[in-house]
Amino acid sequence: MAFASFSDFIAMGGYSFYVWLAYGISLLSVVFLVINTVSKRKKIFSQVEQRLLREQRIKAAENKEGIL
Amino acid sequence: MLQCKNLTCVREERILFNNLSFTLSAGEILHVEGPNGVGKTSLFRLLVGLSSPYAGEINWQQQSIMSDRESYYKTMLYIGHKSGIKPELTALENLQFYHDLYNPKVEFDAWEVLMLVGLVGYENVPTAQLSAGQQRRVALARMWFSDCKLWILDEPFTAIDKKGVKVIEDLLIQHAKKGGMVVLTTHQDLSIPTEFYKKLILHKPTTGEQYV
Amino acid sequence: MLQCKNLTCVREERILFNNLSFTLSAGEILHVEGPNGVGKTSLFRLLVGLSSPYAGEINWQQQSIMSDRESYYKTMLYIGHKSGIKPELTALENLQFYHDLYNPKVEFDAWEVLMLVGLVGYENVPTAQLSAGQQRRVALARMWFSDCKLWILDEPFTAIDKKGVKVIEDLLIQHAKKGGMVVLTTHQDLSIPTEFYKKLILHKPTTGEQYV
Amino acid sequence: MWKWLHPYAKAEKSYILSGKLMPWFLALALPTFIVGMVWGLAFAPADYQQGDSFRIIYIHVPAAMMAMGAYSTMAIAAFIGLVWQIRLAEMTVAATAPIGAVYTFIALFTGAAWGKPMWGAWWVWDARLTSELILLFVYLGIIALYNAFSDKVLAGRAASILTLVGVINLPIIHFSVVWWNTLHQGATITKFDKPSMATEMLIPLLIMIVSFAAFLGFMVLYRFRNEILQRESHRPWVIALVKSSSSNDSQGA
Amino acid sequence: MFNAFIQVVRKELLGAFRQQSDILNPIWFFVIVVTLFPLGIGTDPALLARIAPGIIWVAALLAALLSFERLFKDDYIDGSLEQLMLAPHPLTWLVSAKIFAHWLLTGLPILLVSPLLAVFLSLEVNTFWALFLTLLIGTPILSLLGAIGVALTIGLRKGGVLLSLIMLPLSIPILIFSTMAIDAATYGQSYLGLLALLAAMLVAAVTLAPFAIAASLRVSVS
Amino acid sequence: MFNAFIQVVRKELLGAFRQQSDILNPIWFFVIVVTLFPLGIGTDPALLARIAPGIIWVAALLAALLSFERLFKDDYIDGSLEQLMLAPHPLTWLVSAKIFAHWLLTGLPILLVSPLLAVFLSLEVNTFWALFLTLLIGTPILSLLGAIGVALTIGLRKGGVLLSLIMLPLSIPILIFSTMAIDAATYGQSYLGLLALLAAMLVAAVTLAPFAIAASLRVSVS
Ligand code: HEM
Ligand SMILES: Nc1ncnc2c1ncn2[C@@H]1O[C@H](COP(=O)(O)OP(=O)(O)OP(=O)(O)O)[C@@H](O)[C@H]1O
Ligand SMILES: Nc1ncnc2c1ncn2[C@@H]1O[C@H](COP(=O)(O)OP(=O)(O)OP(=O)(O)O)[C@@H](O)[C@H]1O
Ligand SMILES: [Mg+2]
Ligand SMILES: [Mg+2]
Repeated sequence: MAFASFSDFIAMGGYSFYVWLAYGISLLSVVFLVINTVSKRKKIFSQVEQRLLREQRIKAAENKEGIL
Repeated sequence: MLQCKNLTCVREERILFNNLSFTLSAGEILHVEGPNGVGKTSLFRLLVGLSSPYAGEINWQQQSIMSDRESYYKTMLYIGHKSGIKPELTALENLQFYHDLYNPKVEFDAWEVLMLVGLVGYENVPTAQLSAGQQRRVALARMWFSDCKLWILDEPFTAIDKKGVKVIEDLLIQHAKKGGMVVLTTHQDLSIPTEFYKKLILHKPTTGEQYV
Repeated sequence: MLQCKNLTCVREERILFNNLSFTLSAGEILHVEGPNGVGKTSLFRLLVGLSSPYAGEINWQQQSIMSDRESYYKTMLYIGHKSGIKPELTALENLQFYHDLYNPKVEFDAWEVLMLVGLVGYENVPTAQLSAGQQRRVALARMWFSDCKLWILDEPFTAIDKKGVKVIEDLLIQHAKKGGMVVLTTHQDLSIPTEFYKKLILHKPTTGEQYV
Repeated sequence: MWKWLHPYAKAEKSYILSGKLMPWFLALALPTFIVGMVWGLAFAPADYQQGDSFRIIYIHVPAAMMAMGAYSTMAIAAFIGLVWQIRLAEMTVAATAPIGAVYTFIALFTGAAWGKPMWGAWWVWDARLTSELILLFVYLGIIALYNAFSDKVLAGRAASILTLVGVINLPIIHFSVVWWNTLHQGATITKFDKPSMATEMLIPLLIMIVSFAAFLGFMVLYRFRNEILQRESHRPWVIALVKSSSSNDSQGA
Repeated sequence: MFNAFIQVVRKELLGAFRQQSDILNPIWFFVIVVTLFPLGIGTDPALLARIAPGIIWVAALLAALLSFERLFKDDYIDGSLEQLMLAPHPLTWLVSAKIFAHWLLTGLPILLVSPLLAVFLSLEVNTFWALFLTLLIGTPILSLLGAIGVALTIGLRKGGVLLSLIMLPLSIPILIFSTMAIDAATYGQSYLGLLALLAAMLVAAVTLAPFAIAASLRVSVS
Repeated sequence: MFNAFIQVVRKELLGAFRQQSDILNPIWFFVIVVTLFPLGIGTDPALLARIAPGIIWVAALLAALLSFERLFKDDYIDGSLEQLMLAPHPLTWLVSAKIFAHWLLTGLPILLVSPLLAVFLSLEVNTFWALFLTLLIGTPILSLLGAIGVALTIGLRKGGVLLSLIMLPLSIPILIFSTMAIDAATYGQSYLGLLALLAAMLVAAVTLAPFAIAASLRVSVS
């Protein structure tokens, strides 16, 4: 253990702002990346679902009259 | 009532037509005909006030169209060679915009209209990704929710398939029956019964008329 | 001989057509028909090698068209929705360029050709200042001095007046009689005698074919 | 050499295979991350010159290294994709770029946060910094280009071409920046003389590097699967997958 | 009428957000130009800080310039502009909406990203504030002036460089007043007077430019 | 095949000369940007002379950037590009012709006008020659690299700013080597090595870029 106490650990020898800023932003960007990736997967799924719905709509409209 | 008196159109020092006069009353369809380059599009741009004639005047309800543009545009729908559809927006968004800005008082369901013009299933695709005919349909869809009396359509049937042409013709007849007016050009034969429309045939100016 | 085997076209994860096969031999005209958005333009872009099929192959004289593009392009003329005409150049200059780059071996007189497509008097006007139909004529003029065997024409009659359509149809027949081949789409009825051409009708994929 | 890959050149099989590999990468990335970080932050001794600020190194250097690593992956994949026309390789390019960009951003940001206490400025136009910044631009360009195409097959090919062009360009940038910088002002960063590192500092660094690499692998696989799903979404197996997942959802709810 | 304004702005923003990259693009361009200068000129922080305001302003000008094309050109090509001119609302008003949207998409991002650039170019806090305020007042003027230029050149093919030719001289006064204000801030003097001057120019531009633009459009699209 | 090259160049030049302003435009733009800087930065001659090469190079870069759009975009919109890709000649070759014409229309004018700018910015003779030579070798590289970017973004709506994002990192090495050479000239050192390096890059670009461009076009136009 390089630090005597927990508050020492937080203080980071006077560099706390920079060290925790660096770690914090890094963590945030990784979290952002993960969220982006997972939500992408969900988006693709819902896109496919939407397309299936759309195909149903097309079929329903196929034999109507007076449609351009 | 749309009234043109002694219109003369000059483009780049070339006279396109000279002393053209005609009147269009409620319930009439006017089919402007003529070979390529005779000046149909130029005439239409005069009629909607995008350019101004070399001589002559254009009146809408007895008033020059330039004198009160806004109230003229409230009753006039123009669909030209270029469609005026934003390619990055979907068909739905495009129609919604045209409705809200041009005919906000008409009740309308964009989905319904898109179904009527045969774009079911393409509502949420950016229009850039539609085929030539489908893009044209988005532009023409405005006719389905327009409360304008006067429609000015420059080659509306371009890229539209046969079934589509039939449907549009029916719509035009219906519009005329409700007291609307239509001015259109097309190089195809109209299959509208002849009593419903009259023709205006543009000719190239003869040698004598070429200069005024 | 143009031969398509089991073509499948997918655009944006949507199947347009599936397992399309056909053959075109010398002297034949093929009219590709189908409603808007069925995939005619997409098919043509496959045929000319601008995009590549999801599956299947296209052969010209028993060779894949991609294997030797240049020699294929020596015998192929494509005129698409977009005309490929430079608006700031005159009709004359545009034709001269197309001649020199594409068919340099054909003897040709640009003035003569422009007369044939009805642009006398407009030879030295920048094409931007021509009407829609006149611009289209400049693009189509390439057919008059092309020594290519295979013509691929996507809606050539757009914006062309009736007399013009007739002249072009005659030209197509003549080309076929000389052993040429034509693939074209148009939403208008051809007035070519039916023995001169065959039809390929594209349909929307049925539910079973929608996914591969 | 690519023979072993061939059976998996089909999208569905690649999807399944990468799904099987993913947990292993995660299983490597998470423990190493926790161990490396705790060790580096709390147990490694402070630097005799830089004090505790040097602890930034445990993310800075792995991120910087893996930013390069990601680009190499992309370059190889782009080359394979373009030369042998393998679409899966083009998907790999697209899948990797955002991760590389995030790593590059982390390297830049942590570097800046380190530079402020060490050099007294958040940013100086030093050779290394500049080329890292440009690497970020290159990444962003690739991502933006990929996203701008709506047809993902074309998008993948365009991104691959740009990646390859970037490969030729990156060494040139590297050297040009180094020479340019040394000509003007060689002495800006003398404060940053690399101390030969003590082992108890080095080991957590190595652990962190392994962790970042494993996480890179995990994310690439995840995004790669996304790409496959997107592009194959007209195929029956994807539809079946979607249907089964949505029915699972409705059962769960 | 206010509704029409909203509709037009909404459509513009929608189009831009559809292409997500479109919103970020001006920022990126701006950042890249600003990073080019240290590479071209040298990395001495004192020198950089000295010329930084000038560089940032010129970069803003160029970013605006590059994006002007899209202000009306796309609309002209696809026929939307024609239709806008046929809408039952005053053209000046619709045009103002378009310009406002343009500023939201180009001027605002530049404002938001300027703190970052201040760090890159080692700017003082005081100088930065002056820079920020001048950008805040100046970029809308740029959008308005640029729109006049675009409206005049729209009917011409390849008006792009002609546009810059027309527009740059118009924007020189803004550039000069802004850099004067920033210089004053750097030397600790008051720059309120200069800001007021800029603000007056903004007011004049907002009231007059739409008329000039509408008139130019009527000439260009005919 | 050589004939095809000539034909394409001829057509491009013809189009540009038809719009006479098109030939002058890049020059004007260049001149205006260069004059903006003294306005933005201040008129101290020593300072100006110090940053002049950087400014001129950045201006050249931006002038090139502004004109790239026209390299393929117009052709894409009106369908000429499609037709060019269907010509019975190697696409790399036709593309090279287009780029050569582009350089004639943008790079060359900048070269011609550079003596004037040297006077504006109080450059030494020695420095000027270095500037001239680097521009001579560097601007064709810019045209080639820019063409890659254009070819990649051509099918996209509003690729303009995306293009700059792609292109600027590519052109940074040229900028750096050129300003290094100019600096060396200013301090009386030999800059032949750097010129040779630039020349090597030109050779590499001339041989490789057309392939990248042709491949990109096949992707974009499909
Ligand atoms: C924004 C600023 C910075 C950037 C962009 C940056 C970038 C980089 C890069 C690209 C590497 C190479 C990693 C590799 O070997 O693959 C690196 C390594 C390193 N950086 Fe930074 N750095 C920055 C600031 C700093 C600062 C301020 C320090 C410390 C005072 C620092 C210390 C180190 C160390 C110790 C290494 C490992 C060197 C080695 O083992 O080769 N960096 N950095
Ligand atoms: N650029 C594109 N990107 C994505 N999808 C497209 C694109 N162009 C067309 N499509 C889709 O491909 C389908 C077929 O389009 P295509 O242009 O081939 O039709 P077409 O048969 O030529 O129709 P038309 O008669 O209207 O010209 C359309 O449903 C359209 O949604
Ligand atoms: N922008 C323009 N500038 C100058 N002259 C033009 C312009 N547009 C058209 N013209 C000229 O005006 C004449 C008429 O053009 P117009 O577009 O009105 O014809 P049109 O009857 O609509 O033909 P089409 O059936 O081909 O659409 C043409 O001969 C053309 O030369
Ligand atoms: Mg017309
Ligand atoms: Mg079509």
